[in-house]
Amino acid sequence: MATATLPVTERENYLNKEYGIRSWLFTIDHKRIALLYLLSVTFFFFIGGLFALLIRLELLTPAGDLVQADTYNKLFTMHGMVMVFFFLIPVVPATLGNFLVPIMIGAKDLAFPRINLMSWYLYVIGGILIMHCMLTGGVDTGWTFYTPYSTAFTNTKIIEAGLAVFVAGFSSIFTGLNFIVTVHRMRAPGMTWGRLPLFIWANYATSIIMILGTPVVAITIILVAAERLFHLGIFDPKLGGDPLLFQHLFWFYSHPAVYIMILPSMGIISEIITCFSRKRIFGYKFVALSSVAIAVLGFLVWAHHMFVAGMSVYAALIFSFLSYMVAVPSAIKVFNWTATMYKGSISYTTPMLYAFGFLGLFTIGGLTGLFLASLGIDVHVTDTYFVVAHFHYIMVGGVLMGYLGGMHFWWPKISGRMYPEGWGRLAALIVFIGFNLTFFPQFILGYVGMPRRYWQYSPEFQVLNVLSTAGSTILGVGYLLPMIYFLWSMRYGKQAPDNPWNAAGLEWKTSSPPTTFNFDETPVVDFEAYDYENIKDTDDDGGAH
Amino acid sequence: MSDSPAVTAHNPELRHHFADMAQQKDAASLGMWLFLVTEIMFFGGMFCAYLIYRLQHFNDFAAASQSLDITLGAINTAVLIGSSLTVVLAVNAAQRGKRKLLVFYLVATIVLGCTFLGIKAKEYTQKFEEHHVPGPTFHFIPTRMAGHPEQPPIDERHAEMFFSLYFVMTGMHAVHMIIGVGLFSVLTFQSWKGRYSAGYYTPIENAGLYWHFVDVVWIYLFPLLYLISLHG
Amino acid sequence: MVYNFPLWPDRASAMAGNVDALYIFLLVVSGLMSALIFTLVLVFAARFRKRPGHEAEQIEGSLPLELTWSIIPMGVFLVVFVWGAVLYFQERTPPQGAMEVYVVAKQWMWKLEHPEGQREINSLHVPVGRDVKLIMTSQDVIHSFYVPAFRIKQDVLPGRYTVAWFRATRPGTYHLFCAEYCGTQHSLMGGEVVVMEPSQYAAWLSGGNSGQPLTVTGQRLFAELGCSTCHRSDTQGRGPNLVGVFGRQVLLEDGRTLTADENYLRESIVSPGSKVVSGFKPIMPTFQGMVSDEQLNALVAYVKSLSQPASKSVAAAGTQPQTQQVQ
Amino acid sequence: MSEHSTSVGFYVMIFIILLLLTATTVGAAFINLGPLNPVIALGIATTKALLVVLFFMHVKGASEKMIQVVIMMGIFFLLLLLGLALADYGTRLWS
Ligand code: HEA
Ligand code: HEA
Ligand code: HEC
Ligand code: CUA
Ligand SMILES: [Cu+2]
Repeated sequence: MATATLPVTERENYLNKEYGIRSWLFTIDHKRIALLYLLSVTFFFFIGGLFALLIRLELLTPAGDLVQADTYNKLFTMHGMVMVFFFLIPVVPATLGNFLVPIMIGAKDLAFPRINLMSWYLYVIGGILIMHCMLTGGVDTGWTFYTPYSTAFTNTKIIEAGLAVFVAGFSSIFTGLNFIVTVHRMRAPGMTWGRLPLFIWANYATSIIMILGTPVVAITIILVAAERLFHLGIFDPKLGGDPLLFQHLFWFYSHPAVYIMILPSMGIISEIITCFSRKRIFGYKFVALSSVAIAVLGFLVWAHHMFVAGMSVYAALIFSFLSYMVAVPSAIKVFNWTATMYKGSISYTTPMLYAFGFLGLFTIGGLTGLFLASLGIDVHVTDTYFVVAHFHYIMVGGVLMGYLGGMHFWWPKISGRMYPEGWGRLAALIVFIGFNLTFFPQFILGYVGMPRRYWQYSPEFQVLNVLSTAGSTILGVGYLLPMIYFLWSMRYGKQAPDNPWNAAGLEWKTSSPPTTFNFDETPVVDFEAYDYENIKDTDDDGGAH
Repeated sequence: MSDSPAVTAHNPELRHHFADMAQQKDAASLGMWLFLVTEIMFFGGMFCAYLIYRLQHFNDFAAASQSLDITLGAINTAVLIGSSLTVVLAVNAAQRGKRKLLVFYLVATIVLGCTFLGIKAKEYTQKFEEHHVPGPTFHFIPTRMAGHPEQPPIDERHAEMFFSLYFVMTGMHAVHMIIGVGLFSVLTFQSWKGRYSAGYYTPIENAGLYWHFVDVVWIYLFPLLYLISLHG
Repeated sequence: MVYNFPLWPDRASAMAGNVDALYIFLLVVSGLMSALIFTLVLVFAARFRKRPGHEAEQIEGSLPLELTWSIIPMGVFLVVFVWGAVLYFQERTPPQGAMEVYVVAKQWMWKLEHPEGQREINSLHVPVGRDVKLIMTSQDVIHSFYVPAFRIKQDVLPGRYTVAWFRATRPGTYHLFCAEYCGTQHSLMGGEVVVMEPSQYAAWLSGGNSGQPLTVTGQRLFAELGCSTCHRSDTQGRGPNLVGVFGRQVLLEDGRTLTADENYLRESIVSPGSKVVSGFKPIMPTFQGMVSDEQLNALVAYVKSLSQPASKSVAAAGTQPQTQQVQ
Repeated sequence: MSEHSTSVGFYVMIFIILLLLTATTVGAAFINLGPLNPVIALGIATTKALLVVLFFMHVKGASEKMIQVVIMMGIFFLLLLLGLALADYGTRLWS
């Protein structure tokens, strides 16, 4: 860490308390573990992004001229696997969540600090496995591992990749477990459930999904491995099994997993919008409980990924209907965020720009989810680029925007330094433009009929693909910028005050960066969440010019 | 020292980030229960597969199930229930600060756990000799065909599937037992050294919860795999 | 639209228009919804921007508003759900009397067989205006039969049949894609569907290297494999009379009733023990591994033909006496 | 909070009930009751599981509500997995 060489403040804080590699690798301080996660997650983001760029480069022309078919298949598989399991699932909970959950509720640490560290090591072991797997041949099944292709046909490294996902899965189970116990048992005096910041509610709901869903995918992976290694007939029809059962078990986790990704980002958005509108959140209870509702209802809709897979049409009806029900709490959130801005006092800081981006892109991604949930439409667009566009709109446009917004918002707290506001706004703009250019054409591509996971495609799809590839390079630049200026700011950034945004929330009541045990003395909470009525705003926007 | 009353404020086992021992204990027990919930879902995936395939291939599953040894299964159930008793008595001894009794019950649990695993190993060997282990050597002739000539012919693949699930389910259960035995070995050692007292015995209690859970899983596995298909 | 730069897929089947209609409805609804939200966000951001002398006004929330924006979307969702479900049932229920094409998918090609016996690889010729039912199975992994211009897609699974149908409305040549990832050459596992005027189609049928009709192959197999020793067209056989089974409700030994569809016939041959017909002894041997997927298709086609009204089915008429001969 | 030194005798009693139930379920399995066999077997298993959870795992009495909520949550989601998966398999043959 660059900050290690340059004490940010005279006061002792979690960054300058101890130095040396051991003080990081064996730390049980949740804030340091959050930074360890930050490093490793960012690493995997760039790996995944590199694969994405290669995918887009290959798709520049209809012919498969850049890489071999096998290579292409491995590229999108590894892209999906790295992005989902090693980036998007841990990204918010394990970094910002880890850093903020204890501070926001006024605790000294998570309930099980050593388990927290173990989670990170599990993640790293999983990461090493997946890297090893990639370097020695990779996997070509798609991130969904569908049987019987994965168990009986491909000759790539399924077992190793499965093991990597399995191990990373346990990392996220333990994170979730830690969060739930912490929220239940470690709240500061006065921090009632009705006063919890919405970021906490969101992480709490996420944790529920993590502990209930992840074990199912873990056992599914074991069954796949057993079938592959010992020819135990469980999913392979040649051995008497039913491949659809695999899909049921896989999506039982992997659909709720998409809410693992989005919920924490939604939490971030609630924090940012309130802060930069200087307002209490509109409908606190509804926003808080809709997180929990999404977590629970999210378990009821998994088979909407299987509408044409050959399952019963009656079950398809049920799952389609329930998919619409889970969209309602998302709608509630969107409307409440919008209403929060009404009669606010809105400043256009970088985090707020990302929040705007989130609102727009998540809405589009969510609304196209409604297309997919509609049985009649899904038959045509499933397994086309329409689906690819849908989930990138939510996962990149939604989750990633939220995450970047959060990183900017809490960077002063994490590093004790301000990021350069001008550059921040510029990067946000570039990301927004690049993103839309990359993924909007894919909606059209999908409806016109270009299937996904295609190495070569029909020439009439080229124009839209070229647009998409062009967009992805812009997007790449947009993502590199924050990387650079965050690093830069650690050394040269303006020193951050304790509360640069005049924000509510306990995390702003401690020093920047916080001390090892977060607070000098346990805070007593006697105010509601987002108490902006009673916080004076200055004209100074933190680092904004 | 083992009999000293619960000291809350300055107990050496109190970790820095908790206010008091009560909070620490509550956190640990909630954490353990949440972990058990993940275990429910973990086994749940296999139960789901078993349930669905049994409904689909009822006859084949019934025929295959009848080749299991109910006597051994029943003995093992009793052994496991016995070990649950010794565990709960161990926790009880710890609560009352009885170090030697605690060690005794922990050792008893380990012994019973190993007995279970031994009997399981015997069953596995039998299956192996009968060629009931899925794979290229698999071969299955339903035993009851003799008495009931009217029985439909068995689809061997589905019988094999029964054994696949049998091995995966009991295998995962056995893995949990092995982990449990390992855990108790460490705890026995620590108890012997006098680490646990009436004021602090959370690890014993949590390991006990884990063990009981593994017992409950078997309580379901036994009838599902061995018993319910006798008249299929 | 620029040549070779389509923004909308061809609309060449009876379903396509219906799917497009719902799609456009959804586009309009979500367009309005996004417009509403984007406008509100932008207007609020501009009107209530931070400036000297302007202060935020705290508002707690409002139950009526919350209810409004939960219930209205729910209502819209319900409409979309019902509409989509109706479409789906149309897409999933092949009409009676459709022309039946058997499809066998394998890495990485489509093998298609017409009722008249024409076989094709990676291309499918069909007449315009005729219902076509696809009875599909795979020899290896999961594939998916996708014709964008018809708006149909159905995964093709090993070990069982899945069914799709369409009625082409415009002559032309359309893409056939494999839409479920199936390995290295997934993206090359495509072909074309050629929709022809009925007269052209008839010419094409008579022109090509036509094989035997499926039902005839099936009939031959039925005799060769010894099915006919048990399944006779009277009530004297050890197995049930197969005339008329297809599409009928079958009562099983364990009390369940189900409709005999293609999958049921297939399972009855491959795994006869799993669904035993009430009143019969479970003595039918399994033919698992003894017949290929194509032969299975032929057997199924033949058994089905036994249930068609004699006038409609070429094969059935000639079959009945022959089954009797075997007795 | 958990000052519940339940007596050794009580545990032994639960243990004996569990053994008896095991014997019952084995016995019941040998009587042909048709579709009732699985129902009885699972009923007894659930009784046994309840005994273990309530008395050996001290969910009854000593624990607070939260633990019970957690357990119910686990069971609920397990049933959800089984139930909705069955919704597919149970209705596949309708048509
Ligand atoms: C973070 C990730 C994320 C999130 C949050 C979602 C959210 C949703 N998803 Fe998505 N989805 C994915 C990630 C995600 N999805 C991925 C990765 C895949 C593909 C996996 C693969 O195959 O590889 C996928 C695939 C997928 C499919 C399967 C497509 C197919 O393969 O055939 C379906 C089908 O129903 C679907 C539906 C939905 C719905 C209904 C929502 C809803 O939750 C959305 C709710 C939100 C809104 C609806 C917007 C806000 C609401 C309003 C503004 C209200 C006003 C609106 C009206 C009144 C109309 N998704
Ligand atoms: C969290 C999830 C996530 C994220 C963030 C992304 C990000 C991106 N994805 Fe991905 N994507 C998935 C999840 C995600 N994706 C999944 C699950 C699939 C399905 C896989 C499957 O089918 O199995 C998929 C599939 C997928 C496809 C379809 C492939 C196919 O079906 O054939 C495409 C094609 O355009 C694509 C593109 C992109 C692009 C351009 C980005 C961009 O947003 C990426 C931008 C990032 C960068 C450009 C990195 C910037 C870095 C540099 C510029 C530096 C270079 C590198 C180093 C220094 C090491 N993705
Ligand atoms: C040894 C006698 C025997 C032979 C040979 C035999 N079957 Fe059968 N088949 C039966 C009996 C008995 C039943 C009814 C019990 C059952 O469903 O298993 C039956 C049932 C069926 C059914 C379900 C009929 C219904 O009414 O639902 C079909 C279809 C069928 N057989 C097709 C075939 C085909 C095709 C072959 C040859 C490849 C064949 N059978 C060979 C005895 C036989
Ligand atoms: Cu066949 Cu993809
Ligand atoms: Cu989903």
